[in-house]
Amino acid sequence: MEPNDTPPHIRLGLSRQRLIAGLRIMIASRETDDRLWLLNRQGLAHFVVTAAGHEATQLGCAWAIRVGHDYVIPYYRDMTLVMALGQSVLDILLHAMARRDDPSSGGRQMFGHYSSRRLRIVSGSSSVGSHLVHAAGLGLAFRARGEQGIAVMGLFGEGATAEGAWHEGLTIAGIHQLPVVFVCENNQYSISVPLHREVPVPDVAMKAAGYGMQGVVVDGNDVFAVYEAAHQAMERARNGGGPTLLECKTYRLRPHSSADDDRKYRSREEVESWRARDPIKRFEHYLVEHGIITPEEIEALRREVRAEVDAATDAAIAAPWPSVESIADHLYG
Amino acid sequence: MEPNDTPPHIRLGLSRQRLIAGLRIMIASRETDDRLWLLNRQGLAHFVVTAAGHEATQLGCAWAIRVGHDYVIPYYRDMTLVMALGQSVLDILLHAMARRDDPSSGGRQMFGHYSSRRLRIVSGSSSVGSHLVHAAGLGLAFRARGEQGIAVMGLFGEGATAEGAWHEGLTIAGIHQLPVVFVCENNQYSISVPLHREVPVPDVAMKAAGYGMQGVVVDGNDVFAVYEAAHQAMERARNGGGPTLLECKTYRLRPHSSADDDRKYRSREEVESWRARDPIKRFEHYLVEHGIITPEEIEALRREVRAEVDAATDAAIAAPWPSVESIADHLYG
Amino acid sequence: MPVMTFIEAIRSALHDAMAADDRIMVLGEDVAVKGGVFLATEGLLARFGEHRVIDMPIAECGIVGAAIGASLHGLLPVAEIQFADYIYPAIDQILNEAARFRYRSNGDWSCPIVVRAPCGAGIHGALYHSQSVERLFISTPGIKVVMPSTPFDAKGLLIAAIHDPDPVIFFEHKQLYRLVRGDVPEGIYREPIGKAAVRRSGSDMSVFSYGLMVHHSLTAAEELAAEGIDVEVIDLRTLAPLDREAILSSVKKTGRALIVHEDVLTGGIGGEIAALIAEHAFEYLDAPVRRLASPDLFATPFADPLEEHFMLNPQKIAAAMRDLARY
Amino acid sequence: MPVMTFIEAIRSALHDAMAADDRIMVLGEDVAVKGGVFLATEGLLARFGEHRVIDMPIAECGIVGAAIGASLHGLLPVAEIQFADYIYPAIDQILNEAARFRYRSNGDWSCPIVVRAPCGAGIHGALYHSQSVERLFISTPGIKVVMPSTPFDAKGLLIAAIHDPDPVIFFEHKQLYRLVRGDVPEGIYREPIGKAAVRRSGSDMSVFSYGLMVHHSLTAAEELAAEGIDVEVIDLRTLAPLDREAILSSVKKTGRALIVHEDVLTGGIGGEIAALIAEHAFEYLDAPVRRLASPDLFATPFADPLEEHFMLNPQKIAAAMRDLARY
Ligand SMILES: Cc1ncc(C[n+]2csc(CCOP(=O)(O)OP(=O)(O)O)c2C)c(N)n1
Ligand SMILES: Cc1ncc(C[n+]2csc(CCOP(=O)(O)OP(=O)(O)O)c2C)c(N)n1
Ligand SMILES: [Mg+2]
Ligand SMILES: [Mg+2]
Repeated sequence: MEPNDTPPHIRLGLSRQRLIAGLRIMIASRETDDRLWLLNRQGLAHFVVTAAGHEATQLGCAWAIRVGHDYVIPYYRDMTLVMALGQSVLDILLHAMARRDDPSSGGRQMFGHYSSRRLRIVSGSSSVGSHLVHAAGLGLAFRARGEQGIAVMGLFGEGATAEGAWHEGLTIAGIHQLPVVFVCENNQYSISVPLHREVPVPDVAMKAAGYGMQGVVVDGNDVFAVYEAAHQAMERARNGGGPTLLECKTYRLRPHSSADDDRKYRSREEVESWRARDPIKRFEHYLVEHGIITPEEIEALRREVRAEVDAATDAAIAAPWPSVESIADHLYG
Repeated sequence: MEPNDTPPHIRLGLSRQRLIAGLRIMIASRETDDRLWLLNRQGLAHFVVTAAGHEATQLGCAWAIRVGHDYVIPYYRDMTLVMALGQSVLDILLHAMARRDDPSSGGRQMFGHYSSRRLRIVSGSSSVGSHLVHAAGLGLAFRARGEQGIAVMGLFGEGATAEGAWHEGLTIAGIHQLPVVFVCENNQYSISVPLHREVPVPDVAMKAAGYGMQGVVVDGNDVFAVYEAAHQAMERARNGGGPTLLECKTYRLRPHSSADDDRKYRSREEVESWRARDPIKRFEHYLVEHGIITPEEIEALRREVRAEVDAATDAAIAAPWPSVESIADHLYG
Repeated sequence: MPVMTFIEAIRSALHDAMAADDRIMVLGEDVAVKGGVFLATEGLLARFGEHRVIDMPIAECGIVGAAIGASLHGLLPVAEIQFADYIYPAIDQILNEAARFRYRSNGDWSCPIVVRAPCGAGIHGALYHSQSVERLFISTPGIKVVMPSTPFDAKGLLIAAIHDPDPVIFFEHKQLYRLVRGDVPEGIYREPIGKAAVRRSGSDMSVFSYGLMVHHSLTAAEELAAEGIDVEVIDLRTLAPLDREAILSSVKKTGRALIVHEDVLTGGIGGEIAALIAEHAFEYLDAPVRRLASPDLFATPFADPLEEHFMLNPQKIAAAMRDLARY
Repeated sequence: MPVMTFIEAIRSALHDAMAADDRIMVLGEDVAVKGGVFLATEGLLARFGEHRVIDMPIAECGIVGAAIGASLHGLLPVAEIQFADYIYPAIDQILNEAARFRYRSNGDWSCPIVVRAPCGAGIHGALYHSQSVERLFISTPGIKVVMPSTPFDAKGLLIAAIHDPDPVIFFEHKQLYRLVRGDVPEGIYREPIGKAAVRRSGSDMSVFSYGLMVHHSLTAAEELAAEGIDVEVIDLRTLAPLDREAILSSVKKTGRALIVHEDVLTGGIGGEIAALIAEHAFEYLDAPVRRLASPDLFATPFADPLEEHFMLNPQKIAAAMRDLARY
């Protein structure tokens, strides 16, 4: 560890270019999120599940992934993550509007089900917790093939940790000390159910003790803290050091999805208090403070992203639907 | 806690009568176990799953139960336990030989599936780990009815702790701090699979940390240690203090079941080393040493039990089968 | 009599039943504070308290398993699975546990639970929020499967299910929730489990259906009536045990049978019904038994044109009716 | 050609396939050190090592889920569920995950796994060691279901299943393991998935069966032959997708159909087959389509007389054949 007064981006070796690219992803994610809610109200996107508030967690995790080399098993909230891994705003909008060229599912899956074999982003269902067993299986596969240096990152909400499937994934990874980093995006609610009714312990990371793996808690709104912990965990995994359960504490700034009304279960004060801790504002502030970017440059970036989102929106709306003739394609190989 | 030199039975307030009754149960269980293997070889009992080696764990647990008041959710290895709760040798043999008057299932379930509504022994399937969710549900039921002072004891092998259902049962019990004592009879193998391939941690009790409950490890071959821990846990549960995960370390002295050959996966030295720690011998030794019983009295007890087992064997063999007309009874209420 | 939507009828059943019998409890994901993602359980928490209306962690096996456990102590739990698509992790508890408690204990224990699960497509739910899964539950003895099509039945059958001595899986088609309205009595009443209902009496063919498809079949039958073909529409209501009597007597009268369901064709309940008819009404048949179902996919894709293509509708049903009438 | 028992054929398939292709791995409870509770995987650990032959914790969802995960990286995992009775906790992974990977990713990913599961009654397994559960797996598109009846097929179909691009559920009737013997080639060969086999050609009626019941049906058919009734016995071998062609062409020839399976009657695969016949061979039928299955219980009770009463056998099958012939 280096002394505390070294700014984290220097300590972590994050270049100016990488930081600004990261900020751009965060902004693009939030702007796309905004646009999706609008499209939803317009009847053009039937379903939105928000990433707003989770951007630092997801960007920090994405930075720790070797794209196309490590496997990533995301969940429905990981829009920032997959954008950082290489899905474009247009890809996201094609997915949300279920167009033929949606790279994740060709218009078959509901929004939020990211997939790309090329990027090694594994296709998921909507069933929370059911995907971590796949992460363990990948780890067994590397071992069977004698391949070293690849890690798997599996992500999920804290609510998912109650599922039996989640437990079995961690159990197998723990027994075999597989190269898997389990990332919990703990936003303190599973839809409406608050933490103390979904998880029996104050920190999800406390569960690690039962699986023979390290548990780590970080501030999920601090992109550097997340990156540092995720990077260490991924490196440990790649080097045969076994699995980690990494808990990123954060908050979603919007309702669970376009089908949810969060006023029933969260006070406006609580939501506002977290808005004040918006991870994008925080990252911008840091970058400005450390002279990496100016407020004007950020504004320019935001304008640029907005133009990209506008163009992508038009392109996605104009994009073709999948053909009805294709409805049964790919049921069997 | 009282000073260490007080003999445990005194410290724990176990009367001579209770101790001798307990010894009788242990002996009856082992003698019945012996008999079952014999009946199996004779083709009279199609299936045996042994309790040999687990007697101290199960008797210690049984002592902590208020029979007919607390609920007990056993697993297939709990013959000593259910005998201590009130099932007779004949009951066990009727069950093993699938006779009409088998109190557990009327001849429907394989041996080892104990049940009695009167004794609040809950019927189980053979699926390991699937029953702990029922324990949690009972806890919720007491709360819904405003009933206090009842506890549930759910028992299982350490292998079962890998199952998703097990995790969900403990999760619910932990979240709601339900009056359930989860007892793990850790005999270090799930059939042939050794501990380090079935459980990711050295002590099953370490898993408690992830469920917001206390984890306790005891020597499962020490009936006093088991009773003390089980009693405390049950009392805590009855008094609103929440659930416990109690791990009793023990060993089965025979193959998993009559269908198993344990020579493939356990060295004879290992088995012998545990035979030397036979919990019944150990209990007998203690009782003799503390002047509670004499070796001669033990021999007399054993003869008495053998006579009971002989008589029960004859009675069970002569007992009627269930009628084929009854085959579809009780499918629906 | 008040007019209610389907979802209001469900809510009314829960309110009235819980008020009348304090053994009833409700448990599931988001059922308490939020009142359920479809608001089926709205108001229950305020009225009956957090010990009888319980927000559960995301653990379907745990939810059903806890319901089973509570029922062993004499309670009448109503578990909600948020979407039928997520019932799979609870299948072990439903088919291997709840269904068998009474049988395996030779009558000593029983499991009077209800598992409610919203199902069905047509609301842009795609592969994991629009499945029909009833086929997986009709073949294991010991449980009952109910799927109402009207608000009246929704309430009456749900109350009957709660008081039924056996585990009941209660499927609610999500598209019905706000689509259909009807008279629903206040207070407690029960519709019989195991009995089909004749929704339209006719002489030329029998259509067997349930849930949303009953409504589409009725619309189609009206269309056919205008063409001079008189279709009988039977609402099965209970899928296990099937009302064999009603099925066979209808087909013996009409000589033609069409089974319509949203669940997959291959291995769907239509096969069982067709087999019953083929075996027990063979000599009465004037035409092959026909089945009309969604395409053999596991659920609808998300894209609008694909979803539309996937869904059965009155036109497709009318076409199948015409085809059968012409045979 | 060596003569093998059924279980030897399974073992031979695993040995030969693993030797020929190092992408194949085996995982399950007790499969490595012990070699499986039925010894199906005996010798694999010593030969292929602990990274390809893995003793798993008791976690069926995890076992199948790990197989899925491994397949995503290009491996060909063969997961064992120790008894079909314990497959329920894995149903979510099988039906909701494995079956859908290819479809939901529009062809990008796939899941070429095999799930082996010993099933069936008659070996004193009672309610939880003797279930037939194939009915639960035939109705979800995207997976295939195979159930061989001979050692030759056991090996050839298992190898085909391992190399099949889709997830295959492979049921093995426990009673067959040591009951039947037959010629089994050494080395690699594949029997086609999706194709039924005519085990006995006949003109008076078609019997459709699979697994253990094929043998009982053949015995019964010989009995009937002595009475002058010529029975065709079709071994379905693959239950999903069904060989519709073989089913329909046989029944068109004989005009009579009897379906025999050990799985439950109501909701069993017999319904699907009967429905296919009733719809697509209606005009060829000289008699109602009949189904013969175990009683509608979820499995056999333990007591000997009840187990005997539960099991189908050649006598019961012969009686059903006679009955149908007489119609
Ligand atoms: C198996 C399963 N059960 C229920 C649901 C319905 N559901 C969708 S999201 C959600 C809450 C998930 O909460 P959490 O895991 O904390 O993730 P978050 O949405 O908060 O990021 C629920 C219950 C589901 N998708 N899958
Ligand atoms: C769900 C399920 N999977 C597999 C089995 C098969 N099986 C029976 S006992 C057993 C081992 C259980 O080990 P453990 O839980 O440690 O209990 P022990 O037998 O050692 O007392 C297994 C795998 C089962 N009964 N249930
Ligand atoms: Mg959350
Ligand atoms: Mg054990």
